[in-house]
Amino acid sequence: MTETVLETTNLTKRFGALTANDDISLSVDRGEIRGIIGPNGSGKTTLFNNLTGFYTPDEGSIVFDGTDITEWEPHRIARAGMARTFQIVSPFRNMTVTQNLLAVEAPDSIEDKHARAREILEFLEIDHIADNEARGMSGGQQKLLELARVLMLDPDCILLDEPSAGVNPALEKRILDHIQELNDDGTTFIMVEHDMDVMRTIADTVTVLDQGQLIAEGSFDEVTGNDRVREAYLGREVDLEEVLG
Amino acid sequence: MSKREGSLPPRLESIVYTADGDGYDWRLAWGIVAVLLVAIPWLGAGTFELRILIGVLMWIGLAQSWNMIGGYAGYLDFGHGAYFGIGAFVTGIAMVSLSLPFLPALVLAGIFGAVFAYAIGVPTLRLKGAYFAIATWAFAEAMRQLALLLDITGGTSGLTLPSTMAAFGIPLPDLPRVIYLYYIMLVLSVGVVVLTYVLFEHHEFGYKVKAVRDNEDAAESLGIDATRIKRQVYVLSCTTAAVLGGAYAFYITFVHPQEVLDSMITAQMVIMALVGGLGTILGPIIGGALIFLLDRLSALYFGSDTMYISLMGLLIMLVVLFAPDGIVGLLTGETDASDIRSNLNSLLEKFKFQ
Amino acid sequence: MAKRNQRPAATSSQHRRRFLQVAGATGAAGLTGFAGCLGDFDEEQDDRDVFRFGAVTSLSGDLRFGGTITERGYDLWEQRINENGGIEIDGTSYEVEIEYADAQSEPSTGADAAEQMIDSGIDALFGPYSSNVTLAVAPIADREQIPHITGSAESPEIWEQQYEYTFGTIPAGNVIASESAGSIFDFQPQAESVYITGVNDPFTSDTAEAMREAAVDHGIEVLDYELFPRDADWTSPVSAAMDEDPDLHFHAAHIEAHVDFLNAARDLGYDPDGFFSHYGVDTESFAEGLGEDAAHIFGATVWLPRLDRGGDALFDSPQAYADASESAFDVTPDYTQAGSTAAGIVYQEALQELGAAPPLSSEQQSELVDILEEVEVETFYGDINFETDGDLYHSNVATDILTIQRTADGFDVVAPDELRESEPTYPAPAWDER
Amino acid sequence: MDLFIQTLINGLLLGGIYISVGIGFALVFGVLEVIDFAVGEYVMVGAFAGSVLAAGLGIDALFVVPLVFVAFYAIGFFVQPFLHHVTTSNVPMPILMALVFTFGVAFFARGGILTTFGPNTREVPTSIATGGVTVSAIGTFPVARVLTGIFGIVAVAAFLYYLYNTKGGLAIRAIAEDRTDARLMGINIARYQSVAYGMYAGLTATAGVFIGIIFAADPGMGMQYTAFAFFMVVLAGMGYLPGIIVSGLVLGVAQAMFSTYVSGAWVFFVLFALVYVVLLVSPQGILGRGEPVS
Repeated sequence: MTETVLETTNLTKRFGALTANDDISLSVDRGEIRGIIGPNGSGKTTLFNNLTGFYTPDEGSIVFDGTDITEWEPHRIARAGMARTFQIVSPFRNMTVTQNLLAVEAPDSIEDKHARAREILEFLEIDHIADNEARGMSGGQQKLLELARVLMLDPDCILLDEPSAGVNPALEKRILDHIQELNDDGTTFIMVEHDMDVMRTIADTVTVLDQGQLIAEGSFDEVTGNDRVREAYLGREVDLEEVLG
Repeated sequence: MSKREGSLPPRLESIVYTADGDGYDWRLAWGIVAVLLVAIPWLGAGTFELRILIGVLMWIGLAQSWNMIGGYAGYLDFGHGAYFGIGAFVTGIAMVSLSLPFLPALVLAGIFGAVFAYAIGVPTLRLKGAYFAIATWAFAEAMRQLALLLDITGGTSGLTLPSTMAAFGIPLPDLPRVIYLYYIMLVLSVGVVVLTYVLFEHHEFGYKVKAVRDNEDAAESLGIDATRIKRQVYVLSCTTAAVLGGAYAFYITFVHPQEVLDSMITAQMVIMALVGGLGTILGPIIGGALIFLLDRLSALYFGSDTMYISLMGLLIMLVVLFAPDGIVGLLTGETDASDIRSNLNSLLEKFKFQ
Repeated sequence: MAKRNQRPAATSSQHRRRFLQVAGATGAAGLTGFAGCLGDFDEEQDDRDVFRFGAVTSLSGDLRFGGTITERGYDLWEQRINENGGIEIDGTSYEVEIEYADAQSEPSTGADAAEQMIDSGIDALFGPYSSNVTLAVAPIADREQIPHITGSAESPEIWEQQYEYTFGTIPAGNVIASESAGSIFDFQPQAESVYITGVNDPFTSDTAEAMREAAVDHGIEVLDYELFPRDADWTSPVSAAMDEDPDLHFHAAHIEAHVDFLNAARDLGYDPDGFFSHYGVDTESFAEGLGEDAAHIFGATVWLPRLDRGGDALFDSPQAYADASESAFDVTPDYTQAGSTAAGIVYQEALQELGAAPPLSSEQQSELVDILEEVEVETFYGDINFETDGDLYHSNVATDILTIQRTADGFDVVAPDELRESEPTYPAPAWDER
Repeated sequence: MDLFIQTLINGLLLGGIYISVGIGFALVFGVLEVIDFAVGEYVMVGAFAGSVLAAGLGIDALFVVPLVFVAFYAIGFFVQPFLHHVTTSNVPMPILMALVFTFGVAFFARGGILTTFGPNTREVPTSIATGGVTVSAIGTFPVARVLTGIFGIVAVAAFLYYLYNTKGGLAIRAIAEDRTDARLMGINIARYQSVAYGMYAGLTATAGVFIGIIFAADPGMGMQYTAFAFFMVVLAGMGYLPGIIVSGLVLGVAQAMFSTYVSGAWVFFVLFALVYVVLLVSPQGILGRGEPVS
């Protein structure tokens, strides 16, 4: 049985003459891992910003868990259960890992934030650096910290902006395993990712954006076989996997 | 390290160190400080010493109050002094025009400060960085000009407050007035410091504030209502400044716009918090005490030479250049000799014009 | 997972070192501070053979200009009396010693300074320049029962508060302004209208108000009365005044704003029959600021060097005082400086009458105040006698108020009649005819 | 003579004074991202330099203007590396730190002048720039103010020419755009930042000479010019240099008109309130051309 957790209708965002998101309608099922791909500047991050309230769309609507959240502010959307990370890691530099987690406005259902934080750090296997200051940590550890912070929200749906970028392969695998594990427990993921291997292994469905428009949607193999997608990436017909994979 | 450990007799050690044998028990140090502060009027301190201590306490409180918005929240409030002045005037007006005793007047000052801060904070906090700094500064200057023009503030004449303890609000034994003023300032200043410590260092609220300072977008994405947090910090810090201003009015008994709304008041708060160490609990305490004592005592003892103004300037420059974490940074070892050396080297780099 | 509150050994040693450093440094800073505070404390009530005075003046901040004039006045008294061997009590001479503190033009610093000096065991206080600081110091003098004479504060607010231990040698500014303004209204041909501007500051706003009241009393039409902020640009007020074409223009300001105002008036060619400001017209700073254009401006003073007044033990005439000032500071004294020196002479007389050797006990200090209340001293500055009740309580009311007019190289007394040195040049010539 | 026109003249000339102070400040703000609290103190020290040099050399203060410019250019050139060090240091709020540093500079300058020259005002001697020129049926133009206004406008023009028509100007604009990119392009940013700050210091001190001629040199005069420099930049739109002319004139004329036709006493209150409201309503300045609020 599938249930729609997130649905956008005719979502449009313009910056002056540029239409960064153009009439995007998409729907994500609960428990899905949705990949979003597209060349640079195709509107992926803008879409994230629209979904999480950092931008207010010019047209269209966003419904999350049956509620219209189009005009909501970011913090309200986060509290409603849709969380995100950023392309550039953004830990709170002058705090310890634990404090980073405690800062999160966790839902009321979490009674003991300290216990929850400990649990998450143990789950992500970074409890040994719980009292380290974020600014001294490696990029990979910071990525994990971001994921940990997001989990404090106990979200239904997590939007990840390039979770594996700049991370060594071992750590990348760890992150992906954690994502998989969380997904098995019912968390929905929407991921922007450039690494096509990652997409192939993890994504249930892939949505392709180009110049602000949704140009294809389907399984990884379906979309990479799509002519329009190839064109979008390279402007001519080549084997996408060969180039990017 | 082990040497030092062994140098204490075991009994003392059990008092000085925490139960798990690891690290110092800070509570002991603070306990001693607290007892000393309470006992000082009875340990031979005269009126002058108490006055100086009142000044020290007040400036620690003010520096800490600025530190909330400026240090912890990272908003350069250059109009903070306005709330000090507003608090002083509200207290003065309540005592003179409404004939209220000091205590209710002080409460009124706090309430008024809070309401005013909210009204100003809502539009002003939408600005960031230098824009916020200049806007708050313009606001504070406007307040000073306004106070010079209104009748209720006494205009250019200022207000003269009742100068006996009879106006305090509750009957008190007959002790020198300065002792009461000392305790009033002690309670308020320690209150501000403790409040800051609890809220900003030991409470989720503080983590949220720092989160908003370090990365507002990330904070928002984690459910933190940044706008609300900023307003809360602003109102809190402005209210404490207003309350301290109210106490100051009762202390000095003469309130004048050119003094309590002087832009130098804000400047001094900023310098103190910065020299001590921004966004730390100890910074404003050390910075406030040190800068106030340097400034006041040099004015009193070397008063006939204005050179000390330049030396203050030099001190500020040196701290910014070589110890940007402030004195706290030096004390905690965060800034050490090698940092200063590398700062010096990097400074010399900047002189390579070719 | 590791227990959070247990730190690894390395951190703990750092932790401890940090504690010691912080504790040590805080303690050291505190102790240094206290040592500083207590430095003078122990000297209190020692046997000594000098009279010790504390002087609170503004050597920095907005009021530093007047503050240093005050300092010179007190200094000159100290210098001269010590050259004469000091104050003679029962056949022994005691030198005097004045300590200064910078009030930074701020009441709280001034108050701390006063308290510090009283704590250090001074016999009496010299007052600060300006009413702001005086209003913070006077209650302390009352509470600590220390005699306090100010040689320069002119604001009427001080006297309205009726502080028991505070006295002033200079008449209140509103009294000076009002009397002097009145004498200008009597010049022929009589003025029919006046335009009054001023700076919206404590002392100057009182002066402006006094000018307006004087005009109303004399039946002169006040075309406009307006106050401006301290750093205002004066071209617009001048243009507005020109438009009204008054017979006289009165301007209530300190020297800087007065010079700015007259510069603007000259540049724009504003020519009423006379300009008047009560304060500062007799100072060198005013003359230097305006150069030749200072001529014909009316002002007021209560004292000047060539006045034919008696003298006292230290200075046998106003001119002798001026000569002493010239040789000590290379400065021609104005009435603020003279008034400050006169404050010293009043102390000297009162101390001799008291007849107590230093240091003074607190009973003797209170007695000194009783003597000051009654005192009538003749000085180079003029007669000094403090009012004992009403709105001018403890202000000197014995001094004559003189209206002056600047000339090409100085100024002449033009009123009152009995002290007049020359007829006023009235109406004054236009700027371009000078 | 018409009061309205004369008030307008007064306001425009007052605006000229503000422009002469605001232009350098706007430059360092725009290019170096330094909010210089010492701006008013450069005016003050410049006025004293003018006074001392003119009196010492026995010449008209107008003739020492080049000397003052060169001297303060040199001073500024060697102050900037300190600021550069602070703004690029690894502290949480480098811009704030730089601001506090300039605070220290301001204290240092004020204390130094006070100690050296005492509290008195000093005349900046001139025999050329005195009096006023009356143009019949229009109004009177005070000579010193006219010269100051011309100086201000010429300074803006010269700055703009330098920025847009010379290699040095290109380098400075590149630095303003992005410091790191500029370095990658091979620009010696230390040198050109120093050039920019030196020009600012020289120009502002020179404005001080003119202001000293109009009024006098006074150790306490700095703060009000700091305030006005801030206002100018806010109204002009931060980082938008040509806006300085407009904002200076608006500020001057508004002040004069308000003073004459509404209330003298309330004029500063209204100015400060105006700056506050402009920031809230249109943080990019009255022309809307400043840098966006980031």
